[in-house]
This record gives sequence, structure tokens and C-alpha cells, in this order.
Amino acid sequence: MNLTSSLIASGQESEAVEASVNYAMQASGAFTWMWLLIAFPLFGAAFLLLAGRRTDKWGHWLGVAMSLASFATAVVMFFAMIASPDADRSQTLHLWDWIAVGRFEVPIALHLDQLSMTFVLLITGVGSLIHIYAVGYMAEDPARRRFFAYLNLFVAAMLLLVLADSYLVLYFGWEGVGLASYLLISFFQYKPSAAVAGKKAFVVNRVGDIGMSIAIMLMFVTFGSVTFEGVLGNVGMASETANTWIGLMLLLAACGKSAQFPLQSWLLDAMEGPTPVSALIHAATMVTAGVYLIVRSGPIFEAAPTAATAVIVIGAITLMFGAIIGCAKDDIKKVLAGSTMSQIGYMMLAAGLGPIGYVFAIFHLVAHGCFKANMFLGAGSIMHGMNDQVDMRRFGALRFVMVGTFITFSAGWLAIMGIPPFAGFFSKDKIIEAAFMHGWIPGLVAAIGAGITAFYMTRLWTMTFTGKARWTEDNQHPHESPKIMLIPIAILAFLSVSIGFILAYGDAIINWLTPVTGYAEQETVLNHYIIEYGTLAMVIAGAVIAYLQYRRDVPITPPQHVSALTTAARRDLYGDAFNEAVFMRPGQWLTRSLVFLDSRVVDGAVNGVAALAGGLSGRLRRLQTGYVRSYGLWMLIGAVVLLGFLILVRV
Amino acid sequence: MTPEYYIILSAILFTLGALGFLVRRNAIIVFMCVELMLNASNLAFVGFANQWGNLDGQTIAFYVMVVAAAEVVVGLAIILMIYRTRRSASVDEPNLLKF
Amino acid sequence: MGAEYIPVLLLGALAFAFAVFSVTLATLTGPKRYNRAKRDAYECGIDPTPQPMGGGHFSIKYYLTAMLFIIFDIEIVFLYPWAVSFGLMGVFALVEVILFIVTVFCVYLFVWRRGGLEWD
Amino acid sequence: MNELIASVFETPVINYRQLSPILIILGAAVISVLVEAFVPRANRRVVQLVLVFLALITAIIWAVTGAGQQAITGEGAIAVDGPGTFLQITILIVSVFVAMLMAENRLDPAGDAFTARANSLPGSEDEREYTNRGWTTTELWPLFLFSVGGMLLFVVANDLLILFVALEVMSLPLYLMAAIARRRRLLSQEAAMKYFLLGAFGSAFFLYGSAMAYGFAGSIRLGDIANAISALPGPNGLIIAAVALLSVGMFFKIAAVPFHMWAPDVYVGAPSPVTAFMASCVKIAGVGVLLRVMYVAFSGLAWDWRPLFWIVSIVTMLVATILALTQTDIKRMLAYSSISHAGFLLIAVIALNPQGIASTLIYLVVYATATVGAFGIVTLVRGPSGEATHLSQWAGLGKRSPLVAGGFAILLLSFAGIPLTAGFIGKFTVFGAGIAGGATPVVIVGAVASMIAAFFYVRVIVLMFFTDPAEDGPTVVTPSPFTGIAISVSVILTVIFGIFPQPLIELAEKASIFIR
Repeated sequence: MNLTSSLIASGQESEAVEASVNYAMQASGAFTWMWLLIAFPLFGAAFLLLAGRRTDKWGHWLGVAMSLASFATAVVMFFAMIASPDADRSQTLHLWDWIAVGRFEVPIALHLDQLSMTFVLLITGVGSLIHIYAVGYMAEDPARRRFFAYLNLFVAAMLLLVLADSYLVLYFGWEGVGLASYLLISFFQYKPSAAVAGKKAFVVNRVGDIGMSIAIMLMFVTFGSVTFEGVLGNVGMASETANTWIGLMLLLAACGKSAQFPLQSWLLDAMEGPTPVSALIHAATMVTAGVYLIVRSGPIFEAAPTAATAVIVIGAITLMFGAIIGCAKDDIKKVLAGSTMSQIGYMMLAAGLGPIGYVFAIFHLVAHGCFKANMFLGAGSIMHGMNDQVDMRRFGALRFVMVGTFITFSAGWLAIMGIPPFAGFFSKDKIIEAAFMHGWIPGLVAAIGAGITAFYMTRLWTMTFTGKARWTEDNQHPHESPKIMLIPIAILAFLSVSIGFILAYGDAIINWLTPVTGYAEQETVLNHYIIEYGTLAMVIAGAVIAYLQYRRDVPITPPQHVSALTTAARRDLYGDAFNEAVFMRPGQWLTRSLVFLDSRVVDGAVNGVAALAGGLSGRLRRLQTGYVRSYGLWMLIGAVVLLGFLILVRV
Repeated sequence: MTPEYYIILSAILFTLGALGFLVRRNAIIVFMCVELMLNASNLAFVGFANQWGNLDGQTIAFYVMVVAAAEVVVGLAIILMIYRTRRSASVDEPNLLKF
Repeated sequence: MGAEYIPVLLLGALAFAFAVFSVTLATLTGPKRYNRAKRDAYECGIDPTPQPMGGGHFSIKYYLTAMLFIIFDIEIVFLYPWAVSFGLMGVFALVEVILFIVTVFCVYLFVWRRGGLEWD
Repeated sequence: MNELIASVFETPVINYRQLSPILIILGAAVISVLVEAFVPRANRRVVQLVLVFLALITAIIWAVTGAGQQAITGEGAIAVDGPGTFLQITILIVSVFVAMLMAENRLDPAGDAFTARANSLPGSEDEREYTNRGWTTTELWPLFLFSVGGMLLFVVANDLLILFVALEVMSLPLYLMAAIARRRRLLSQEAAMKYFLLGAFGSAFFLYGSAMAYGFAGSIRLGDIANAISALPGPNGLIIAAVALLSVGMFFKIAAVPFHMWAPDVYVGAPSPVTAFMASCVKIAGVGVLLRVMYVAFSGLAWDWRPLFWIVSIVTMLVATILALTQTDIKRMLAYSSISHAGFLLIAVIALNPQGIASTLIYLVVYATATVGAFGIVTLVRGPSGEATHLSQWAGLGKRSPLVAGGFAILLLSFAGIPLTAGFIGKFTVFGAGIAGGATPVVIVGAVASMIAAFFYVRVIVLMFFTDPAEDGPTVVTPSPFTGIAISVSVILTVIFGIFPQPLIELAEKASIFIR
């Protein structure tokens, strides 16, 4: 399993290009304004939250404007970057020294290079579209201003995450997006399920965050620094063990944020949030932060083959996991969520492959951001027209009443399946190919996953748009959504169609990212034509089977006598059961003791959570008798001990 | 003349005061025990002043007396207040704040 | 040495004799009525604790006077050494002592305005 | 003895410029007493407030403009040096905000946080009548000023007598201030008595320690004691007793275990603004003095007292943290939190290097900043009978009043030492100084303790944001600008110090040399 490392070491198979990022380069010219990227949405969030109800009328437009302003800034930066030579594309903007005590310095700095640039464009671009869409989607909601404040907060935090120059700053952004995600999932607070889902996301994400903080501490101990430059530039000086542990901890963090096995369960529940949130946070951007983290930390994983293998394994498992769950769900958003999990599994897999995969992980990430956001917004549009119905068994024949949604959604559907020349074809096939470069197992998993993807996406598409109308009584008149929602979807649909080709044309994305991530090619274990056509064949087979199976009547209530696998898949492959046993139970116990609902305590008795500190605390409390004289006695004992101790030290 | 005897006496007084603080229940007496400790310190100061042949110790004794007097005033006020409220000057009686 | 301590000794003896004399005289001539308060253990002029609720107690003025006395008593502690060496320390010390007295006088004014000097 | 005086007396040199902050505050305190005597009751509050804020701000201006002019003055009794001035300014600024909390009179329908008349019996007719008349204990203000004046003197005192006098000038008014809560007066009075008796007990130890030090060195100047120690050929019982007993006195003031037991009771019983004052300013003054005495006078004995301080620091951090875990009263929990902070501060004392001084100054600033805000917020959450301090009453506060709960969450995170809050900077610098000073094991215990501590801080946050509010829960009262400003400034500073700590760090580093 040390293919990746040996590859780097010997530089075999010609084309290995190592990453060569000059982190010390001080930002100049247009890049000195990169802080504006974060400042705009941050200002929007703060203003909307603090200004209160006065801004209810026009607050959402401010949110949109701030997001667009950030996007415009990003575009300017992008062109400035294109205009500069490769060597100048990595820019660091030193903001201020956070702590400088003695030799230890933590600067607060932003770092913009091709990798962050890609993310910034994705976040602000897709983010702005979703902001616009949400103006229409949330039109009826009384708390729309607050919603936009949170959205802006999210964008700011996410930008901080990808623009960070050190793991510490990244961590702040990491926590920021977690907070925004929590706030947005439980946005419909009146729904108990939303509140529960928010809590679940919160708790599961804390597990991942522990990994992140341990990783940062390990870095501090190992390298004496937490900046990218200080850590990634010195990976060679650390032992493999240290690198492995740092890598595994980073992987744990990535699993939490990106809903990877075994921390995947929160993502399905997170669909309780408003649909624009699902599109932006839980499909296009935040959940991909884990992939960003792994790619950014590439050198660590290259120096720690075990950790890299772990990334591949996790990615492969999640890939199948998500796909299987996607096949069994009837809730349109949950199918999409399972699909998101699965697609991110692909990205993780690619990221774990090392330089042969980094570029494609990011490529797929961008393509996925476009087509998945497109489909989520489409699903939102359907819900908008169907009185918030999400059960696909109650859809059907919508292609006639929602023409715009149907066309755009179809573009996304074709893109995710990887039908040429749609976006997914370029990005996913590259990952499958890279997986075959690594070995048989990851390659086959990836290829089979593509078939299943085609199956469940076609199932979704068929059940929703074709066949007979199975609408329930209260939903007799589905209607198309307003323009303000359709236009963003249309733009995303256009991107779903074209982004793959645009980025793949002349290896644009490879050339663009290589200076940051490095790039290498290797022989695949299988002829790559076989891979390409085989995958395509599997995709088509999956799609056809699904179409044939679901084009006919679909019962409104899900059939009960189904295979064990279906049952398992309907229950999220027992992910919840697993999480409940491993994380939720201890988590609940922890929360309960945190919340102090221990009945004795609420009663005001003094026993407290006796089990908490082994009863130590409760026992120690007993010393605090409330008697002045006993306090005095303790003071006297203390004095005598002090005196005795000092004399003993002397002797 | 050695100050040792004075110091030993003052140590005894100080200890008596500290023990009195622990065993007496009347707040005033408890407080008087603290005063005894302060005066034990005074004795030590004066004794040492004699040993060193400078006046610092004696001056300090004056200041300590003044401070002690101020403390008495504050202490009496507080104890009296408690006494009026609870009809008792026992230091064990007001015992609502604990654990 | 020795001889110069004789007056001190004499004073001590005189004080002792006076104490014995007054106590004896009071015992011999005073009325002999015993009540519960008188039989209680003696604790520095205060009812021994713990005591029953609603037991007898001193007027608050008793303590107030004690506190005020202490405040003004303090003044003399500083005035006395100053007076002894006034000749040596001159104007500087005079100014300081005036400042000191003025400060204490402020407290006096406070007590006076708050009715602390009225005995009703 | 006249011959002795005659031979040495000359007019003492006193640099009034360096002492001006102290003199301003104490002068204002005396005027404040006169205000109590002569201004009619109806106008007293306003006059007192104007006087207090005027005095504090004037003192701050004098202290700031005079900073940098270091001097030993008062015939060596007072050392106005970097740390001294830094702490004086800190105390003064924190006092301004504490005074704002004390001046608050809109939270309680009956007036401010202080009883109508301290000498009325709780629950009596008298009390009701005075309350109805709208009386309030304006005597608080002279007491407050005297206490602040005592603190200012305490942190620059360079001999043991001035230390003792300043200690008492600082403490005596506090005993009384603890006793005058408007609500739950029995608790308040009990707190006052406990504080007083134990405080006096602690002072007695301090004084006896001073006597021992005087007996050892023949002088009470900290510098002379240090010289005597360095000239010491072998062990000496007197100086050891002096170190032990002086430490007891100072440990009591900063509430280090096992001299901490007064703190929870008193913090709970005292009116919350006064608790804020005790928890912030007294701690600043106490730690400042501990630092000065240990660094200036006893650094020559470091081999003796450092192991001892190790133990006290470790025990303080652990015991306070463990005890805080099971507290159900918010003020009591904050009290134990305050005790555990004393343990962290001791790490910096142990370090015995300039870094230790700087980090103590930083820690004290960030700790006091957050403390004032936290107790300020405690005053806002009220039930029908005053402050609602039981933790269960704080459940769901985040849903009712997100702004207040959010502010409190930030302060708690700062106490816990989470990055991007000021508390992290404090802990970070203190731990750094500890490691540089060779106290790595203590730092490790400190890190463990802060992890456990994070648990009970986060517990409150979880309680506020993740549980449903009780039906008949307390309300968050909108305060007057006084409390509003104090709390906002506290929260904002906590965030600012967390994000831009460097100016504070540099200032503290510049101020980190004692003179003697």
C-alpha cells in the first residue's frame, strides 16, 4: 500500500509533479484586498443580526448583495490570478500577529492560491445563486432576515476556512461553518425533528472537531507551528508515526464535517433544514470541507501511507454506503443526501490516492457542487409547488406541470450519472481511472458505485417526473416556481452541463491545480478504455433497470415485504443504530450530565451527578460545611502544612 | 536581653488565639481571639524592635492597634446586625450558605 | 535597677486593693437577689450562647457607643507620639497631624449628622 | 528613645505625583463621607455617582499620564513600578465598570441591589417602610472608594506594614459591602460575617508573618528582606515562618485552596455587583501583591517556596474544578471558577521570571474583564424574588434572550480558555511562562484542569441553548445603560483581546519589571 509514497520518492512513471507552494509570498496588488471576501458576508451577518426587525423588509436583499459583492471580489481575484505567472499565484495576506510570545508566533493570515481560489469561486458563486433562490423560497417565512443573516455567516466562515493560512485559522472557520450549519438545520425550530436534527449534527460534529483539535495540538508539538508553511513544509522532519497520527486525526475531522463513515448519520437528518441550506451547506460547500482538508494536507498523507490508506478505505465504504441508502429512500431530499454522501466518498477516495487523485477530487467537488446544488434547488422547487411534500411516492408526472424544473433537474441527473458530455462524466471517470491506478479494489468499488448511482438517480427521476400522477388530495395543483427561483436553477443547470467540459478542456483544471497539489499519472491495472466503457455500460444498465422498474405504478405506501438489504438501507444501513451505540449514548449521557437534568439536582438537592467525577466532587463538597469554624480549621491546617512543608524542604 | 521569651510568649498567644477561633462559638469571642492574634503579633514586633534596636517594630505596633480598632468597629457592626436579625451571636447559627 | 520599679509596684498594689475593696463592699452591702441571668455563665458581658430566642439583650446604643469610642480612641494613639517629638519634627509633622485630625473630624461630622451622638 | 529619633529625623520625601491616583481616590472617599453627612437623602445618589465616577476617571487619567515614571517613594514604603502602575490602572478601569453595576437601579422594582437601610431588620415593618420611601444604602459609595483606594495602595506597597494597612483598608469596607443586599438579606448578612471573621483570621496570619520577617531582617522593606535572605548563611526558622504565614494571608485573599472556603459562601451571599468587585478587583490586588512579595522579597528562597506553590497551585486547580462540576447555583459555580483561576495564576507566580509577571498581568486583565460581565449578566436574570441563580432556572435562556445568553456564553468560553476569546490568551501566556520557568508538571495539571473545567462551562451553555425553558422561568430584565454598557464592554473586550491580543501582551511585557 505504499504505492503513493514510493511514487513520490522515485518519481517513476514520468510525470510526477510535486507541489511547490511558496507560502511566504506576501500578497500584492489586487490580492491585498482578499480580506474583503470575508468582510462582506461577515458584515452582512452582523448587521442583519444586530439591526433586528427594522430590516425585515429589505434585509434579505442586503444578504444577497453581500454575497454577490463577495463573488465579484472573487472574480476580480480570479482574473488577477490568471494574469499573474504561476509562481505568483500563491499569495499570503498577513493580517496581524495573533500571539507573538517569545519564539512562538501565530500570525493571522489569509492564503489564496489556486486551490483556495477554486473553492472561493464555488462558495461565492453557488452561494450567491442560492441566496437569490432563497429570496423566493423563504418569501413566506417571517424569519427570513435571520435566515439570510445565518447564510451570510456561513459564507463568511466557509471562506475563512478555505482562505486560512494556518490550521488554527482553518479551525476557526471550521467551527464557524459548524455553528452556521447547526443554526440553519434547526432553523424551523417549531419542528421538533428539526431541533433534534440540529442537535445531532452538533454532537456528531463535535466528535470530528475533537480530531481536529488533537491534530492541531499534535502539529504544535511535532512541528512547533500550525501554519501550512510550517507544517507541510517540514513534514519530512517528523517521524512517520507522528504523521500517521496527525493524518488519522485530520481524517476523523474530515469524517465529521463531510459525513463520512462512521460519522455520516447526521447528514440525512440535516435535510430538516430549509432546502436552500441543504443545497448550499449540505451538498455544495460545507460538507466538502473535509475533502479540502485532506487535499490541503496532502504532504502529511503522502508521508503517512497508513493514514492515506485509511482515507481510501473510508471513502470507498462511504461511497457504497451512501449509494445503497439512496436506493431505498422515498424522501427526495434524503435520496439526494445519500447521494451527496456517496459522491463525497468518491472525492475522499480520490484525495486518499495522493497526487494521482487530488486534482480529480477537487474537479469532482466543483462539478458536484454545481449539479447537486442544481438538483437540490430543483427538489426545493418541487416541494414549493407540492405543498412541502417530500415523498416521491406521491409525486409522478411532474414533467408536465413543472417544465422548467424538469428540464434543469434532468441536466443534473445526467451530470451525476456521468453521461458524456455532462459534468460528471469528466470528473467521475477520472476518479475511477485513478482508483484503478491504485489497485483493483478501489477501482471496482468506484465503478460499481457509478452503476448504483445511475440506478438511484434514475429511480428518483422516474418516480418524480414520469409515470402517473400520485398526488394526494391536498396537492392537486402543483405549480411551477417563480422566476427568482428558476433562474438560479437554470444557471446551475447550465453549469451542470458545461462545467466538466470547460474544466477538462486542455487539462485546464490539472494545469491550474498542479502547482498547489502536485500531480502524477500511473498505469492503471486495467486498460483505461475498458474502464471507461465498462463504467458507462454499468451506468446505462443501472439507469435502464431503474427506469423499467419505476416507470410503472409505484404504490403510495412503501411495500413492507422487501429484502433485508432494502430494509437495512431504509434504516440508513443502521448508521443510526451504530452511531447511537458508539456516539449518541455516551453523547446523551454526556449531554444529560451537562444539562444537569439529573432529577436530584433539579430538585435542588446537593448530591449532584455523583457519578460524574466518581463522586469525588460530591464528597469534596461535604467539606464545605458552612461553619466558619470549620473553614478556620482548614485554614489553620493549611498554615500548619505550609509551615511543616517548608521546614521539611529545608531539612 | 534576648527577645526569645517575648517571641515564645507571642507565639503562645497567637496559637491560643487561633485555637480560640476554632473552639468558641460566640462571634464576639471568636473575634476577640483574632484580636488576641493581632496583639500577639504586636508583642513580637515590639520584641524584635528591641532586639534590632530600631523603632520600626514599635511604630508598627501603633499602626496595628489602629487597624485592629477599625476592625473591631466593622466586626461589631456586622456581628450586631446578625444578632439583631437572628437573636443569636453564635457563629454556627447562620448556616444557610454551604456546599 | 529595681528601685525605679517601686512606684509601678505600688500602683499595681493599689489597683488590686481597690478592686478587692469594691467587690467586697458590694457583696457585703448590696441586695442579694438571684435570678436566671445572674446564675448564667459569664461571657464578657454578653449572653452566653446558645441562648433562647427572645432573650434579653443590650440596647444597640451600647455597642454604638463602644464603636464610636474606639474611633476617637485611635486618634490619641497617633497624637501622643507626635506630641512627644513635636519639637524635633516641626512643621512637616504639624501639617500631617492636622490633615489626620481633619480626616477623623470628617468621620465625626458623619456620626453627628447621622444622629450617632444622640442618646435617647 | 528621643536620642534615636533626633539623630535620624529628616523630612521624608514623598513623590505626590506618583501617589496621586491613590490620594485622589482616598480624598474622594473622605468627601464621599461628608456627602453622606450633609447632602439631603434625595440627592445623595446622584451626587455620590458624580463624585465616584469623577474620582475614578481623574485617577485613571493621572495614573495613565504618570505611567512610566517609576519611583520608590514614601521613604521606600511604596514602589510605583511597571507592574504596580499596570495593576493600578487595571483596578481603576475595572472599578469603573463595577461601579456601573452598583449604580444600576432599574432591575429591581424596588430600587438598586442594596437594601433600603442596613440596620432595619429583614422582613420587618421598618424595612418595608424604608423601601417604600425609596431609600437606598448610599453609604456603599464611600465604602467602595475606600476599598478601591486600599487596593491601589496594596499593589504598590513596598513594605509589610503598608501592605497590612492597605490590606485592611481594602478589606474592611468589603465586609460591610457584602452585608447590604436588598434581597435575601439573611444570606447577605451571613456572608458578611463569614467573610469578616475569616478575613480577620487571615490578616492575623499575614501580620504575624510580617512580624517574623521583621524579626529576621530587622526591617519590613521588601528589598531589605531580600538582601537579608541573600546574606543568609544557613536555614533560619524565622524567615521560613514568615514565608509560610505571609503566604497564608495572601492565599486567603486570592482564595487558593485550602484557604478558599469563604469564597463560595461569600460570593453567593453578597449582592452581585459587590461579588463582581470581590471576584475581579480583590483578585487583581491579591495576586499582584503575592507576585510582588514573592518576586521582590523571597526570590532568594525560591527553592523553598516553589515546591509549596506547586502543590497549592495544583490542589487549587483540581479541587476548585472538581467542586465546580456539581454546583447548581450559577454564582457558586462562578465562585469556584474564580478559585480555579487563582490556581492558574499561581503557575505564573511559580515561573519566577519576567514572563511570569507579564502573563499574570495579562491573565488578570482578561479574567477581570470577563468576571465583571458575567456577574453583570447574573443580575439581569431575575425571578419574582430577585436574581434567579439556580442553574435549572437558566435552562433555555438562549431561546428567550439570545443576546444575553450569547454574551454569557462568550464569557464562559473565555473562562474556559477557548481560543479566540481573551481567556485563551491568559491561559496560553501563563502556561508558557510556567514552562519557561520549569514548572511543566504544573502546567500539565493546569491543562487537564482546564479541560475538566471546560466541561462545566459548556454545561451552562448547553443548558442555555439546548434545553427547553421552564414554564415559570425567570425573565431577563432590560437594564439601564449602566449595566448595559458594563456588560457590553466586558463581552466586546473579551472578544477583542481574544482576536487582537498583541497590544495587551506588549503592554504587559513592557510593564513587567519590579523595582525595589
